[in-house]
Amino acid sequence: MTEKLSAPQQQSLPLGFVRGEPVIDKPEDLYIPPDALELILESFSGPMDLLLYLIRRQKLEITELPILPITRQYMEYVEMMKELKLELAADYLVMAAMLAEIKSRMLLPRPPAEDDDEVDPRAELVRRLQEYEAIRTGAGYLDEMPQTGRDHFVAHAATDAKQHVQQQLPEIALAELAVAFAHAMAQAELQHHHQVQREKLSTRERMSRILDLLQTRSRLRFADLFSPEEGKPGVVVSFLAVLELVKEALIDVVQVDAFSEIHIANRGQVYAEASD
Amino acid sequence: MQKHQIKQLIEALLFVTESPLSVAQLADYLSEHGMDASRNQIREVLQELQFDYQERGIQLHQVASGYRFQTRAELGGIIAGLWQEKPPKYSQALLETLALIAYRQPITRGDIEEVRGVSVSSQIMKTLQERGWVKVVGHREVPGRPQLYATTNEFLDYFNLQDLSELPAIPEPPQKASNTGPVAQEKTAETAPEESESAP
Amino acid sequence: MQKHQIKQLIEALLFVTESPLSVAQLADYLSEHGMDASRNQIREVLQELQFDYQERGIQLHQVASGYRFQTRAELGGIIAGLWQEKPPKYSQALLETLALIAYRQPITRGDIEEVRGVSVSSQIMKTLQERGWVKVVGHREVPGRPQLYATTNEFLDYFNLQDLSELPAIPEPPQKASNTGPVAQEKTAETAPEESESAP
Repeated sequence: MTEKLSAPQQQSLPLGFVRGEPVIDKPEDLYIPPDALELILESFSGPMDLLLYLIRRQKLEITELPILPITRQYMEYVEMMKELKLELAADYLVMAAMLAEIKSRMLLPRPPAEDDDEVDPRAELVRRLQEYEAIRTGAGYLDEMPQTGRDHFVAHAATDAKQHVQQQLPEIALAELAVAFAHAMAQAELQHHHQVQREKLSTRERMSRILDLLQTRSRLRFADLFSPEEGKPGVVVSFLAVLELVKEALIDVVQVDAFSEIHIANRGQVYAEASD
Repeated sequence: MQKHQIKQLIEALLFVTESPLSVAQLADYLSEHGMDASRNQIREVLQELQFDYQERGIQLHQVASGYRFQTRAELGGIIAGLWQEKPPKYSQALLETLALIAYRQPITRGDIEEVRGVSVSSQIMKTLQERGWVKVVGHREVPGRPQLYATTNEFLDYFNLQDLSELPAIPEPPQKASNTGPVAQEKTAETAPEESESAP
Repeated sequence: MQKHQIKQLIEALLFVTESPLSVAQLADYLSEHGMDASRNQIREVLQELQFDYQERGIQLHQVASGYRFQTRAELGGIIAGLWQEKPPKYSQALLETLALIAYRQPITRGDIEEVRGVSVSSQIMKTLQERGWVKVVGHREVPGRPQLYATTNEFLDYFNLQDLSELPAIPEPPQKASNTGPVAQEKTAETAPEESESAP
């Protein structure tokens, strides 16, 4: 028995694993060298595992559960666990109580009349053992199944695609712009207590356009600001824009001689040709 | 885009994504990028790819959450040697808990404890959830509303399965012998003796 | 081990390692695992693999530190979509600045600051100019010659406008619509215009 313990690698169905090493067999009787006992007891995954082992050792079917000898053996294991003060003993005690109960029921004489209806007191335990055994089998299947990172590996390839990722620019809806303007203006009114005038947008746009033209050409002929295709409204808008630009001191209107051509230029440019 | 280009693209996508890609995900990706390929066309491409790689060192495999390329099964043992760390070896307790959740889902912690006869260690449940193999899918409407656990697609992916029906069969749970309804194990063990018919 | 198995193994190894593998690394690995393949044989296998993958979505490339599989160059643009992030949102400050430039152009930074009551960050002006929506159209001839900002044609194009007159009418600020404004400040805002135009 001792040698089986010290040489646990012999081929047989492993009962469990102790620190990663398979435990192939348990001692045939209850003599266990003290230093090995803890390892043996810990190799059971629970009271059901121990019970199953005890039944299997007698080469019996679960349904034949020999309650008397099994209970005796089980209790002896549990006693050893208690001596070792193994924490896992608690779960084993619950099972011990159940076995004791079944044993006591089986020892009681049964009234003959109720014999047919009487459920075998072992039935519930047998059911649980069968279910546990099924699950133990399932656990074995899982262990044997091909596993990622153990039996096969996911294949990956490198890619240069990340360098093609472009920074997406935020989107704005037109309505958001209007709301933002309204909000800014409402804030302004709160702060400044004055009404902000709302000029016709087309005038302001034309103002921008004239200033933009003056960026590239230092002066413009007044007449060039008007294009006949725009019709009367266009002429009016351009004229208002020029007036507004003059009013805001953004441009100068220059006429060298009476009735000569009128030019407009950036403010200051008339006097100093420097521009930036 | 030509069909062979769509095939190249699908192939490349499968190799660069972290997780497997489903037909639906591929279809979405293609249509978002202005390529129209029906799901059937995509399936056809995947079949072609599976065929193309049949004899190669890697193969296109379908798992629960989609398709992925993985190394040929026979090579696993040799390739595992590439890494210093050995692949994890799971304890009997963890495997039994996982098997219970996989085969008997949805299942409560109490159910697991009843079958295994031991209290379920929180560490094991934590490990299973951290690995993404197990998740809470609801509550059983009994006092205490215990959580019901089930396995995930990641579980199936890890074990190389497409769905639970591919798990090797184990015996069905045997019928309860006596009273119906789940009885807590402690109750059966501790209080039953006083109440049961065994009292004369 | 057969030659085709060595080829499968090399192929699989190239797909599972993080970094490229050199001929020397492959040779070492094979000999460590009891397979003898000369460097020339390995080179031959690599050439074969390069040929096999020529028309596929991924290809075997030689880079400085060895060989690796990578996605076909032409697919980069489409595959990039996998990592494409959703565009961020512009701040309220930027929106208001842009709105002021759009509705009140030409306008200086000082004008914007006066309306908004806070200084305009250079970052915002830079963003708006980089986006091509805003440009400098001149200077106001006052001390400091502040730049005058206006919107561009790109701005109109982006918002699908023919000209600025198509900008939507300013919605009434919501506070003004209801008479029962709960905040005292709102009253100030409503009555302010009546007091005077030249107050500040």
